[in-house]
Amino acid sequence: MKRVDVILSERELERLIGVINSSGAPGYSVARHITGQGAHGVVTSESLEVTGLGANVHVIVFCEEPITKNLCRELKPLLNYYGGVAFVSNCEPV
Amino acid sequence: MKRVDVILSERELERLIGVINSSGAPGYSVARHITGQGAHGVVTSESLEVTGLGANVHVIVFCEEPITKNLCRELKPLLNYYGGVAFVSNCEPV
Amino acid sequence: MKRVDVILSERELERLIGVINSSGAPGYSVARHITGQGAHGVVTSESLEVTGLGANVHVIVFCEEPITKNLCRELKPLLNYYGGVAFVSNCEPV
Amino acid sequence: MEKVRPSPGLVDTALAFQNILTPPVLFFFLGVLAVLLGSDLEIPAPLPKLFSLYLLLAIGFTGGVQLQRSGLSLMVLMGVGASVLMASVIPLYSFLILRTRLDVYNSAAIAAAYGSTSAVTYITAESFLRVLQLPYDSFMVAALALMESPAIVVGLLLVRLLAHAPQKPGQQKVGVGAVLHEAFLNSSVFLLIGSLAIGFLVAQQGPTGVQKLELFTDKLFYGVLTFFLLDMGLVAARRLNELRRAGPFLIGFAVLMPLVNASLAIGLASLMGMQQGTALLFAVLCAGSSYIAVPAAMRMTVPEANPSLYISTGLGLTFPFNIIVGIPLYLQVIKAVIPAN
Amino acid sequence: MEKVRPSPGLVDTALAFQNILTPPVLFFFLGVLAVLLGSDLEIPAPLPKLFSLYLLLAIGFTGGVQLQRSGLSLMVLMGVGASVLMASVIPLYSFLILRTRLDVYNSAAIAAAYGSTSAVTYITAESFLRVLQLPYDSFMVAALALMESPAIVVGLLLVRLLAHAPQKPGQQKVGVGAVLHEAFLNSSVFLLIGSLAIGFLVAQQGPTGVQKLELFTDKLFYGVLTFFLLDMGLVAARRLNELRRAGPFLIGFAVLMPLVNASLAIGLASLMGMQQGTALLFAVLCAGSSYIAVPAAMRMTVPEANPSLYISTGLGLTFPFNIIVGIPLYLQVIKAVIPAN
Amino acid sequence: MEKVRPSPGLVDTALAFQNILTPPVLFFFLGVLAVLLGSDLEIPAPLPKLFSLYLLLAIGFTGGVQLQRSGLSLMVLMGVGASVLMASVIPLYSFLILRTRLDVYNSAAIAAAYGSTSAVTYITAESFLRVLQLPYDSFMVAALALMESPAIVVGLLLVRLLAHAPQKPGQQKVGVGAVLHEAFLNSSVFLLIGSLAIGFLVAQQGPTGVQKLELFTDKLFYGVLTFFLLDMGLVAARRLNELRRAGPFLIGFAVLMPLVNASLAIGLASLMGMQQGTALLFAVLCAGSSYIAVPAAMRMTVPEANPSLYISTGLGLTFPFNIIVGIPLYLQVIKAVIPAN
Ligand SMILES: Nc1ncnc2c1ncn2[C@@H]1O[C@H](COP(=O)(O)O)[C@@H](O)[C@H]1O
Ligand SMILES: Nc1ncnc2c1ncn2[C@@H]1O[C@H](COP(=O)(O)O)[C@@H](O)[C@H]1O
Ligand SMILES: Nc1ncnc2c1ncn2[C@@H]1O[C@H](COP(=O)(O)O)[C@@H](O)[C@H]1O
Ligand code: NA
Ligand code: NA
Ligand code: NA
Repeated sequence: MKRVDVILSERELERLIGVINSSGAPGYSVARHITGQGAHGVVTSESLEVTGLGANVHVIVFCEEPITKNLCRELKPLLNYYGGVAFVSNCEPV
Repeated sequence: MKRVDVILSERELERLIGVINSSGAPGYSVARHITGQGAHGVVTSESLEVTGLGANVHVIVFCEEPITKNLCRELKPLLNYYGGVAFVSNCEPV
Repeated sequence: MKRVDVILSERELERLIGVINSSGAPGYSVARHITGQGAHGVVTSESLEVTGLGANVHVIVFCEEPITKNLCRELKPLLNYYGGVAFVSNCEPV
Repeated sequence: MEKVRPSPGLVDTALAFQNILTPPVLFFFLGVLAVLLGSDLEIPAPLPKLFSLYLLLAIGFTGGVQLQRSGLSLMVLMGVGASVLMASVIPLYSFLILRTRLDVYNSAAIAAAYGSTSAVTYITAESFLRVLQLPYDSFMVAALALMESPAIVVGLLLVRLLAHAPQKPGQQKVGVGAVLHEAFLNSSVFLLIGSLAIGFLVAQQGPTGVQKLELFTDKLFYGVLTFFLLDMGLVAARRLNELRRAGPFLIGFAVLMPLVNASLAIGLASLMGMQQGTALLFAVLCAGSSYIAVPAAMRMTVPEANPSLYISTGLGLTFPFNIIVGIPLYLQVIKAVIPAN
Repeated sequence: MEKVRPSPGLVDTALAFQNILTPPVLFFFLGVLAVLLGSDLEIPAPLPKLFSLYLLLAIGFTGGVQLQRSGLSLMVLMGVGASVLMASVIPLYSFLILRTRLDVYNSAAIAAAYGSTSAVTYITAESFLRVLQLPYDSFMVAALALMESPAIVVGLLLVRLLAHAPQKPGQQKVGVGAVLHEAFLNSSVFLLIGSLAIGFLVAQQGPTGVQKLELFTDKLFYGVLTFFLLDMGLVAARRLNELRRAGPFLIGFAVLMPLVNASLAIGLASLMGMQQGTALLFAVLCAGSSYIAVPAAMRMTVPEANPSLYISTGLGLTFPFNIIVGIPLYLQVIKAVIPAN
Repeated sequence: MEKVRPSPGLVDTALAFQNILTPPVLFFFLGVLAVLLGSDLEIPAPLPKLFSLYLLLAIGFTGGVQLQRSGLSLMVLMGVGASVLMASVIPLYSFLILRTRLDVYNSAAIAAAYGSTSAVTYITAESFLRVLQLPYDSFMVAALALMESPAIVVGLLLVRLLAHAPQKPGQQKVGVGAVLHEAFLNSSVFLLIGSLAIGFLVAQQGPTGVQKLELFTDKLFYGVLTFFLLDMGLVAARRLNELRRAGPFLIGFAVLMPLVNASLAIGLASLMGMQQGTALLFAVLCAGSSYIAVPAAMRMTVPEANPSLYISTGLGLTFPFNIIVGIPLYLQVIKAVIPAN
């Protein structure tokens, strides 16, 4: 099994969920109010809450290897355009 | 070292912590207000907050291999009965 | 690529971010309001909110292997003094 | 309120509109509209929790104060007793109806939800009565707290007695104790009963303590209710999709059941000699479906049941139905059946 | 208010101090100070959201009630029309100025932000008028809602027509529909318009509903605004660092632009015969820069633009400038130009 | 309030009950009960933070307004000076007592906590005085802010001078500057002092600004305090378990120390000629133990100390003791010692 971690702006969450669903993944989990720093600067929750931009979200998807492939293919352009990062690692179901 | 990620409904958190403690794990961490989708449908935080069912929690346990075994043995029936997912991966202490 | 997970008290977050920045990591993400249990006892969010101590944070850093080395070297004394845990695992960019 | 009524029909419509055109109900519609139009309006957690804690504390406290003033009369006991009775009987006949289409687990869970009641519906009815300046006994809030538990217990018994499924591998037996604990000590019931007791105690000390807190419980009440109903509109509308999947049987059940339960309640109220306002509260208590304490308890007792069924019917359909159509409708019937005093 | 004015100069200073020394503005300073001194004071999420939802609901509702009372007069239509016009014109000349130094993307995004307006600045100006007991038309709140959309649309058109960059690999075309959806249905605009409509409807039913909600919308207003401005002080001060990086051109733009826009607005107001209070609201609407709806829409339309530029200028500089210097200054000019009635 | 007192004993009991049977204290009990019975009642974060921000802002503002009205008299300076003195002296003798059983680190941390004070206890005492309609000087709120810092500084000095432990590998030296920063700029102290200064400034401008904010700071105060004490009941009760582990020595310390400190304070107050109400506030300031600013600073200065010790004693025992037994008890002693004026 694979585990995909995606971190990007909350604004793009709906778009990301669309990509996850169309990849055939059996599920996903979302943590909100994530702050951080990356290529596009610092994200702090307070200021963005007021501006309506929202903070980041951290989305985790556990899925089989082939689905990971689909997911990554669709994910890349999203991350390139809007920013954010995603990484894949190995895991085993209990 | 192993890392166990468990995601299930907040309602079952106390039961899960009981299982973790009895497995001999040296600790755990809990993130609340996790939303997501899985075999039992979509979990959104707003509606569940009102119904008193709570959203999901994401629990992480770092522990030695043998303890993982104990943990997984007890975890399986919990997940089967109440829903939720759990995965194990490798890691190293810093 | 490596993934470093650090969990410690929110009070030490600024210090940790200092360490991450000086290690040369390209970014990091922070989840707040993490509760849990470890060598220093149980951390519940409610009581600490009032005492001003804050709950825990979970910080994730994705970075290249050599940077992980820097990071871990600086992280260890921090964790020894103030408590908290950190683990390293492997991952691939999408 | 006009003294000369040109025709009953006209007045009835006015009454219906009078509830719909109050700020709380209009903001409920606004919430529904936001979801239907795809606006990103949301009341982020834990703000809805703040509102519901406030509302429970306020109605509990006010009810306790009034209970102390009116004393524990026979009327009080009868009103509360009738509510507990209805909370035990409604699940039984609901179960029989539901079993014609659904399995034991889902039938029991939905039946329990309809046996208990909806705090927000009750509060909306109460604020409607205040706007109309129709007197009522605010001790009925005690019934609001006491209806959760019997419904949960009956739901539990139905499952225990009637479900013969072989235990699934790994299934964990949930003790009756744990369920009763949930039934009596879940946060909503606990806060309501606690605030009621505190209102009672404080009122016994004299008017100072009551007055000081009333600035908080009275003045803000309508505004917080308005905000809360805005959120409930968002929540209910998000459930509409799931409702479609529930099918016509459940949709019919969610609309007809409150009518049946309210009719029974109005009959009982008339027999017991309740005044009009109190009768409306009683009808609303019986017509409502719980989406707070009962679902939590059912999730524990009957994980086999599908939460989206028992939550969606109550929250997505019965709740809006009671708020919009039910409250003014029941009051019209009550005005026809029970003489004003 | 004193009748005998010793000297115009003295009075003007008093007026300026009168705004600065109100609790909301002083708490704004306290927030700025907290960041500058490194205090860990913060208003954790989602509390600022609670305050802003409350303020939008309250001004929307109050505006709707007043609109119903005053009726949809020519004055109302002209005031709202002028606001929409300014929201379309300001981005055009702002864009021309910004293009001398910045690329198309950033110029369009910043221009759109200055075309729209700042709700908090508007609310602070309104509460300033209340303290001075200067009459104003509260229907201007409708303009507050209606200025977001034209600015967003103009910003979008500017990018579509003038950006000839080759599409980046993987770039996703955002439909005009999605942007318009964001422009008209984002939560702030939606809640404001919805509350306005509800205020209008409730006021038509008579005074009862209005009075019941006014306990909530009136009594708490000033306190919630105070809390919100404390938070805005924290937020604005955290943006100061980024501003330094923005360079002198943008800093100058962020201070001069509100002066230009307010001057134009005061001229228009004088031509249209607005009363003094309403003219101030109109000037403030034009002088403000949006950091709520526009940034969200721009992030969607022009991800190429740097959010820290358009948010920092509006939030870190134009907003405090308007609150502290702008509001009393514009009012002085208005008092010189428009006769009191 | 009755004029004819049948017997002193009776009155005393009545006084004690009068505090216990106020809504805030009763809701504190309800919170404790919820934890003991295992109810899942909780006030989710960040709502307690909202309540405490509000309470600090409100008492700071009110205190500032009163300070402006009464002027900076000798009485004010003496009252504040005595508080700062006590905050420096209490940690010294507390440390000596604690060192008989605990190491330097834990002794210093607990001593510092008892040198400082508990804002909620102070607020509860103030609201008790309001119910009794006993006059008091609300400038004592300045002392509330100023007692945190000396206690932290003394705690820091004790560790620096008396702890000779070899530095642990990897230990990081925390600068005195960082600790002083924490002592003077932590969010509670900062907000309190800031609100005090703003109250002072606004009151100088005349009554309008004060009146507008008082709708918010006065009317809601009692209700928010009630909610906050409900939460404090939950929090304190959760600490009870840890207390058991702390052992009888610390339990005795947590109950006897407030009595000793309050006695000293009442003696001083009598010497200084404070009026009864002010003397109660002073006694409560000295009797309280900080669980807000001091723990945060101690965690930074002395990570070797066990936070559960210094938080649990203050929050789990001294705080409830002061609220329930202390406040009415101190007032009785004061009434015996200081003549009413
Ligand atoms: N190397 C990294 N490790 C962990 N999180 C990251 C990293 N880079 C970016 N992020 C997260 O992803 C968000 C968006 O990234 P970016 O678009 O690169 O600014 C940041 O605000 C961080 O929360
Ligand atoms: N494949 C998955 N990847 C990530 N999270 C999942 C996955 N499946 C389920 N979850 C999470 O676990 C929760 C409960 O799962 P379930 O009981 O399968 O509905 C979901 O609401 C998700 O938050
Ligand atoms: N074995 C573990 N697995 C997951 N989280 C842990 C573990 N040990 C400690 N933690 C987290 O790190 C925090 C601080 O750890 P400690 O200083 O060991 O008490 C705890 O409150 C937990 O949230
Ligand atoms: Na019912
Ligand atoms: Na503008
Ligand atoms: Na003290």
